[in-house]
Amino acid sequence: MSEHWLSIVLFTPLAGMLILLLIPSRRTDLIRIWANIAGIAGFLVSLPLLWRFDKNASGFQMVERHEWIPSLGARYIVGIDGISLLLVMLTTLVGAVAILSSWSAIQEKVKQYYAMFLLQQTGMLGVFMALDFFLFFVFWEVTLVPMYFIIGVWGGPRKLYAAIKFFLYTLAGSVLMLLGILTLYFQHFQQFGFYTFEIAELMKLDLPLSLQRWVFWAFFIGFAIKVPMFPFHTWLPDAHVEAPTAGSVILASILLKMGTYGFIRFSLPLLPKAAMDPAIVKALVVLSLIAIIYGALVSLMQQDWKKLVAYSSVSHLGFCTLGIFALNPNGLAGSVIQQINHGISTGMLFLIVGIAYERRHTREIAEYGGLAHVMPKYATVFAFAMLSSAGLPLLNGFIGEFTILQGAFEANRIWAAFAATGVILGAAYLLWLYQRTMLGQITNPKNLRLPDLNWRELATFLPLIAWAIWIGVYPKPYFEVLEKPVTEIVQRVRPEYFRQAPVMASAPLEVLR
Amino acid sequence: MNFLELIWLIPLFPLAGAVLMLLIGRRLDPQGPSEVAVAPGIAPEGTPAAPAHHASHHARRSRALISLLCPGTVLISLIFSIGAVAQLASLPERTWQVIKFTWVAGLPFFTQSGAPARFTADWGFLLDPLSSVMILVVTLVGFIIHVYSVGYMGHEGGYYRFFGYMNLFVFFMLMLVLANNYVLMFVGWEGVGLCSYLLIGFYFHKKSAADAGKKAFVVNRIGDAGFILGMLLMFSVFGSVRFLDVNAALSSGRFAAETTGFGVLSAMALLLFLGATGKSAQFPLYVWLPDAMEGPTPVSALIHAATMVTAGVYMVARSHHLFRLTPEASAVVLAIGAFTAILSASIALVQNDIKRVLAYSTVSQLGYMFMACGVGAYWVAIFHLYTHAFFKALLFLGSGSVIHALGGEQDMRRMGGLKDKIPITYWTMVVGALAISGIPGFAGFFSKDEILWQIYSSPQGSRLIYAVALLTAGMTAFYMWRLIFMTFHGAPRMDAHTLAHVHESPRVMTVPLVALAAGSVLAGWIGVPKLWSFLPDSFRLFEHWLAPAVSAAAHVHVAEHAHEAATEWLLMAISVAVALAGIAVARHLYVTRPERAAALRQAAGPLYTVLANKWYVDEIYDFLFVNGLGKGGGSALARFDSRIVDGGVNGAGWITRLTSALSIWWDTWIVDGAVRLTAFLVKAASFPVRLLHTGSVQAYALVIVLGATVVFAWYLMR
Amino acid sequence: MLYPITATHYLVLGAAMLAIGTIGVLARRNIVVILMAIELILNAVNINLIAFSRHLGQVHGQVFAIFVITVAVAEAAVGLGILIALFRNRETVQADEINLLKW
Amino acid sequence: MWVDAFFFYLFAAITLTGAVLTITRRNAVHSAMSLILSLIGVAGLFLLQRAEFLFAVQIVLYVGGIMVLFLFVIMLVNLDQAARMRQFSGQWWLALACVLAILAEIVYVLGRGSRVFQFAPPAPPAQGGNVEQVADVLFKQYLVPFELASILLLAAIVGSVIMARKRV
Amino acid sequence: MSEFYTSVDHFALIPALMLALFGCAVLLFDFLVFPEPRQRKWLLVFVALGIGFAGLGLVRQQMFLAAEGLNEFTAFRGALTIDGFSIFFNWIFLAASLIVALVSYRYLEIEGEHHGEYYGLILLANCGMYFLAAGSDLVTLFVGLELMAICFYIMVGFLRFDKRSNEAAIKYLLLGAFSSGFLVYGFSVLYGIAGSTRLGDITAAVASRSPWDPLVFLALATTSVGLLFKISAVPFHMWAPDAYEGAPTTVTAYLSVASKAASFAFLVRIFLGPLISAREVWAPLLSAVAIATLTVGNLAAVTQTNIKRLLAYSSISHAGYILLGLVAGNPTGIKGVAVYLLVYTFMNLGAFLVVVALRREHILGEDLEDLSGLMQKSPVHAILMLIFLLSLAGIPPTAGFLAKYYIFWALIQARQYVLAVIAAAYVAVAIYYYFRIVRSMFISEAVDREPLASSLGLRLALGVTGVLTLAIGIYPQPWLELAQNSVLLR
Repeated sequence: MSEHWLSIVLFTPLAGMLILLLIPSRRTDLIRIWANIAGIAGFLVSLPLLWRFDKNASGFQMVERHEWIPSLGARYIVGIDGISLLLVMLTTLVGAVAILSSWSAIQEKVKQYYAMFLLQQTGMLGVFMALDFFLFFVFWEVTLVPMYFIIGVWGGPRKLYAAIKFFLYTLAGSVLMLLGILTLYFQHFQQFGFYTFEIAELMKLDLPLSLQRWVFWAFFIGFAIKVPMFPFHTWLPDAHVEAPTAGSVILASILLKMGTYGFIRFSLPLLPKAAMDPAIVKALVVLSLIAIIYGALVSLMQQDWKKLVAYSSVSHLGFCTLGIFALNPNGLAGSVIQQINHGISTGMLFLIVGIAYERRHTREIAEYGGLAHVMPKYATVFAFAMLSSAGLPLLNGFIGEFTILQGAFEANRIWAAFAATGVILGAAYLLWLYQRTMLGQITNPKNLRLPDLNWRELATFLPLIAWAIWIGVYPKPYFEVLEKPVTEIVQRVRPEYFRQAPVMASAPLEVLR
Repeated sequence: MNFLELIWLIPLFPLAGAVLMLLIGRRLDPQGPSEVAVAPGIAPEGTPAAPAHHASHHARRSRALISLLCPGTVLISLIFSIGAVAQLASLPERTWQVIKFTWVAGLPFFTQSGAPARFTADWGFLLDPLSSVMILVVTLVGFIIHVYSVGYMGHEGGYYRFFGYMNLFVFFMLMLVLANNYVLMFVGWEGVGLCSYLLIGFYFHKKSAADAGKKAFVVNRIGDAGFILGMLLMFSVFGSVRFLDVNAALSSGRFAAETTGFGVLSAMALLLFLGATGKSAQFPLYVWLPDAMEGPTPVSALIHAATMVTAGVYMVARSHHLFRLTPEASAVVLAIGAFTAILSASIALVQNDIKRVLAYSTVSQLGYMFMACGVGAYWVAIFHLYTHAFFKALLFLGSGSVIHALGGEQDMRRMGGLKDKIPITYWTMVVGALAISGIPGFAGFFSKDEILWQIYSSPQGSRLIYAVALLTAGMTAFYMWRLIFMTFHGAPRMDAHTLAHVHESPRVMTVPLVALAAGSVLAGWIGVPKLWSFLPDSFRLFEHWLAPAVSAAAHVHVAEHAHEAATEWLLMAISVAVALAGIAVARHLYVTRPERAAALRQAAGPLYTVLANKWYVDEIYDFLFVNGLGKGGGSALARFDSRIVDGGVNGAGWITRLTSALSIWWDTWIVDGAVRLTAFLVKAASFPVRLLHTGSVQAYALVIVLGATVVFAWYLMR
Repeated sequence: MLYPITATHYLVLGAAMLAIGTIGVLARRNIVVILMAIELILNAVNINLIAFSRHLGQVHGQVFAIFVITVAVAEAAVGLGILIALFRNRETVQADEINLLKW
Repeated sequence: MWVDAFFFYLFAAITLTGAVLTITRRNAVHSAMSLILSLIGVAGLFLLQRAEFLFAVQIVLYVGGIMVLFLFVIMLVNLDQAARMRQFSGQWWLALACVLAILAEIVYVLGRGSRVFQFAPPAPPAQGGNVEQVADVLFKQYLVPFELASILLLAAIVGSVIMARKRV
Repeated sequence: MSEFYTSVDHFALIPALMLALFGCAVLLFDFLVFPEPRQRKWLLVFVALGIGFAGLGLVRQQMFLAAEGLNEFTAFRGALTIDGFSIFFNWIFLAASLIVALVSYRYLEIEGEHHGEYYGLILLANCGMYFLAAGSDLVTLFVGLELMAICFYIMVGFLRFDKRSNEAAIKYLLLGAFSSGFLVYGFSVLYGIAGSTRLGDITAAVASRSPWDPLVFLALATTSVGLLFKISAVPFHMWAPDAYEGAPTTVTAYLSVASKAASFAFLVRIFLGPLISAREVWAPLLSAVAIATLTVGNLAAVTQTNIKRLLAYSSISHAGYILLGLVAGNPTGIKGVAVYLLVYTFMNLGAFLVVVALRREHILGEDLEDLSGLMQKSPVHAILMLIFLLSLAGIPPTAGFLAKYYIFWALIQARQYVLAVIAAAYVAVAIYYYFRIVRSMFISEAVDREPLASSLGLRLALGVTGVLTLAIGIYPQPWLELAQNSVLLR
């Protein structure tokens, strides 16, 4: 039992889905209840990971391995390190929240909806747990289809366009990524004489820079589209705007993280030479900076509430990729924390948009205004989410952004300076959004009688709020969990980094007291 | 009780109050529909909108708890602060650090010099003379203003919200001043900004209030970005941001003073100062503060006069080790301070809104404090900060009392003749005005005079700056007394109805006024000039307490020129004379010969217009960032303008908008365009391919043969 | 070159037959004639096979040719059968009039 | 040897003429007749190449069997109308050019191939009569295809019956 | 057992014999024993028996190989070669035949053309395929091909009173006969080169020549025309969409799967047998053809609205992928061809089976619109179709991913990066048109309320194809081993 814990976490949602399929479609309430049970169960079974996890151990933990396709060298290997742990926890929690939030929003094809959601959940968890590239790729693709349906079936007016755009974009990227994977796979065969997809084995490869570069770009396309990094981001606003609320939440909170996770887990350790190649780093950092500023500027302009939040994701994810390619411990750790933060904050923002949308069926910012008068709880929660997203200290966003900025600053001061403008603009568009929707007078009679948050809606926010405060006030556990994996990655990519002062690699906090 | 060990509790009391208010305050303070602000023309269906007063009368009793609780938390903080400061005084090193836990617990990195370091920040508190002054000011003035607010806000909706925010503000302000490192200080720094945003926008149904709040936040954010970068630079240079570590490193001698060049320390200092200009409303980022007067008056008093806006000064003083090593940066501080002081003073000369006058006055006084910092007289800056807190809070609260009395009127042109109707307000305000003008004996005199003297005597100062400061002092006296005269003297200019309802404020408001007035008189007496040797040294308590803390400047010895006592006396006389002159002119123009004022306005013509329009700075910003080509452009641009620029953020601006528009355009047509083009091409290519299938079997056969031909041809051409 | 007769002569003849048959398939509209043209192509193959068979001094080629003829018969039979069915429904045997299925 | 050459050219001419006429005649019956001519020419070539059995098969099966089938169908589907219409498809010129190109290419390849291949003078005929040899090879080496061919013909018969029968 | 017929020959012939025997029996019994339409279901039993016995024959071949420790054995003096390859492909053919026979019953009833000959033709076609996979003699292969082809000509035109079926049949026949003319012309040249029709002899003869030898090229070029025609590779693919569209849907399914697999088996036998030494000549040719095939197949499908035609174009593009495996030429590529065809059989059959189910009494069920709202009408069909489409598109964890995976792997191994990227790019294009179908099924509203055609056979067939499509994707190991054995020789 205990040695299969990760598998249990991984397949709980899938089991939930299979049981869900047995419930007749017309019993919608039963379906809803069951889906919520499955979602919450998914979260609860993931909780033991927290205390089973040993933050001082290096490498992967709770590893499970089984033969799967011996003739390909593909195995079922799952395991987590600090980075995966955080993302897995994010996935289970946000997944449960998203399922809860759909209670009243989804009125038709309920069964299909929840089934897709739970399937999606397993896919995402698999991505974060897989330690075998083949397995990873399978889960990676598994996430595509449910999201296609979630957008395409329950989405807004332009859902078809958005869904297929999402699907095509990400698929095109992932197929190219597959080619990159295969190249590594084959190179490993050439060097070691057997085929394997195991990450740990592939890490032993020693490839020339030129080849690494090609593989890097192949991976880049796959991951960057998912993130999405600057020139590949246009699927995101469409997908977000058209997706139903919970879909947007999952999309923003978790699905996008698959891209950044891919960079951290695969691009960096497997292709260290390419990842250190100045041209590549420069290109990626410039793209990240463009994303930060660009996403913020475009957000500033949006008339559509949801689109605004969507573009803000582009900006925030720009921070994450910047942190990754700062290629130092703080940049990486900050990036992971910021990924969690973005999951929390933007997840909340999308939930907030969804609640407004559910009540008014419009996302035009101009349609709102003065909601704080009629929906004070809602306004409070919104303010909270907004501030957390804008990086107010003592809330989660600050820790992430600040640590990333530190990493970027260490790598290159100019980068940090550019990135800091994102901080300014972030406040600008969020506050302006808040002002236009929540503050001022009620100018639209339709808004006069909007009900405030009910208990269920409030319940979707509370865990996220609590988590945001936790990260904001006491982020130490996060850094502790991340220290080992992040250090290992940096050690692998830039062995000379720690050679500056070998003492440092294990220097405890107290040294500086 | 060991108060020193418990200093971490000081901020937490107000936080508890705030959390309580924001969570359950709504229950304690049931809101009628009065809080629903609806734009004219939109009838709330069915529900009669009860006037605010009725609802709040019912609610008053249940508000008592709030009224007790919230000021109470601040009072407890005050008590703890006093206790802690008293115990601190008995410590020989006068520094007490409490570290609760590691807050930002980042990972290892290497400093500029290659030394290993860790990106960490404590949840830690530092009590030293500097922060002890600040916590006393914050808790004391904060408490007084809380009490005042009980009266002032008594009729307002959202009472619980107001006090929640106020308590939250006090929490953050205490965090700011008690933090033992820059990052934690930044928590307070941002937090007070947030509270400022919330409180400015307290009347959020007013668009102007919401706009002002947003403007404040965004403008502050510009400064914050500088602050963040400064901290990062600090990390990369020192490997730590703890004040004690940084100061120790700076005074260790490892860093040479950057007297000639512009090095990394100067960059650090200027980045931090950029943060300070944002928070303390210095040029060019001062524009938010006057707009911030949209908030309730106690807010203006507490946040935008006494405490928050002085955070920048505190931060610069906190970083005095750094600034001492960077004369160039200090010179910038001095110049910015001087320029801001005179600029805003000149604007204040002609403003008619009572709170705006005070706002510009605040900006100007902050400029003063920065001037003191610029010349290295940090304790003086803090001294002025401290005295200013009293008299400016007093003036604001007084103006609040006036506004209260007049039922919300803020325009001084519709006031006058109030001095008998609201005597307590009048007399306390007079005290405040005397203090700010620098009349000897009042608090302002001591601090302001000391600043002038320092500017004059310090090697970093100059005659020009001194002249500017002096001129500013004169202007200060003028506009402040213009305020007094226009408000309280002469014939009443308000309409009869308002006049009939003029009443003195309740006790709960006047008592704080009196308390602050007492402070405005007495506060200065702990920092009398050295010149006044007839007074015992205990009158120079402030300097003794603070000066060693902020001038223990490492190895750079700032030689103080030995000036003649006579010079000092002379300068003191000049400044007093200038202040008196200002008062006299004001009296002449607004009491004795009011018609002259109008004539002068005529005569000054353009100058007056320029001043009345605040040097057009807002307009220039608007032009640069907000309106841009909008006005000159064609109809197309005008449409664009009305759609996009209209009602926009002042700070974020037009260029931003244009870029955003371009970005969206780019997204739609270039990035997405490429994708769509591909999709289009695929589809477009689909038809020719399909058209190949004409349905004619012979055509198919021909294609086969053509294929074979090509294969053969390929072979032959090979 | 024209004399003596070698296998190449037969092969060229076969190629010519192939070409003529192909032209017939491509250019004639009448499906019956197209089927005849296909017979020509198969005869070209037979000419080849016989030439090689003779050249190699075996009879394998001849046996192969028998199979080719068999196949030709079968194809012709089925083709004509389908043609009759088509003609019943469409009243035409013109190849380019049979174009319901396209694009 | 010249007799060989004479007959080769004679039969080749017959074959080609018949072939060209087959694909150019307006009337399908004429085409069929021309095809018979061509097939007879080919049969002659078979004879020339000492393939007597095949000669017989060609005459009996092709000329006797298939052509009757063709003529029968031509009668059945009544091609009078078709004969009055345009005979060549619109792409005939393209087809012609293409096929001539391919012919040239094949001939060129054959020409080059003949040098490489070095067609030696024909090997002496094997022992025994042609029919015996054919039978021997057919039933030893090609037993499987032979049986398969029977199934093929069965399928073809069934197929034509299905196709040609009227609605039951 | 005589000189003509040895026990080895017996093993080699049994499956084909069974198919032919039962095929003839079906033809005979159709009008002799079961004249009543209701009795025709017994014909299905005969079909199943025939296929079952043929399968037993395959099992015996396998056991024989295992018992003797052989990789292959030849029979009939080299006319047949039984090896893992032939057995693997024959399993595919048998499975396809059985499934198609199962679903045809109801379909033909709806079409009103229910005749016993149909089942006979299925078995005879399968018999032809047997020789395509097992033949190692040009004549055997040629006659086998023609047997299969003629059966298909008839089956495509089986709806004699449907103009489109007639047209499809005549087009298929004319082009098929034309192309096999070229094929056999090439065979004649091969015979000329080697003086033998046995593949082994030809391989040796060709290998003794330069790869650029003109006659070898002549043989290669003309043979390729015929071979590529059968697998519907561009530019010899033109018949496919028309034939697929016009044919009865069950036949389309059969044609697209079994005929294609058999032709590929044939193609692999020729290209990796006699022509292997001319690899450097045909590899570039085939890669050009593969790219063209991918391009045309995928692009043409993008705007297609007839499902059968759309799937026809899609199957053209699949031929392109399989060809790429051959282009890569390494063991992985060959295994990829085998795996791809295995997977392709089930997924493509499955997709067509859903289209079969769409054909109802008054509804043609061939247009994209007919799939609208399928999820509401019949969730099982919709989900199965989704699985098939995902598999066709190559999305894990369906089997189609594994197939594409092998192709990419082989290309990377052969360092054909450009081909790999092009092939990858077309996956995205393919997604677009497959998801047009998905969109209709799941997102659009239904245009009619009539339930889908259903029968036990159809349900069974759908179930089997669906389960296999998923199972091969999720746990592919046994299937991969199967494919692995099939290419042991090469």
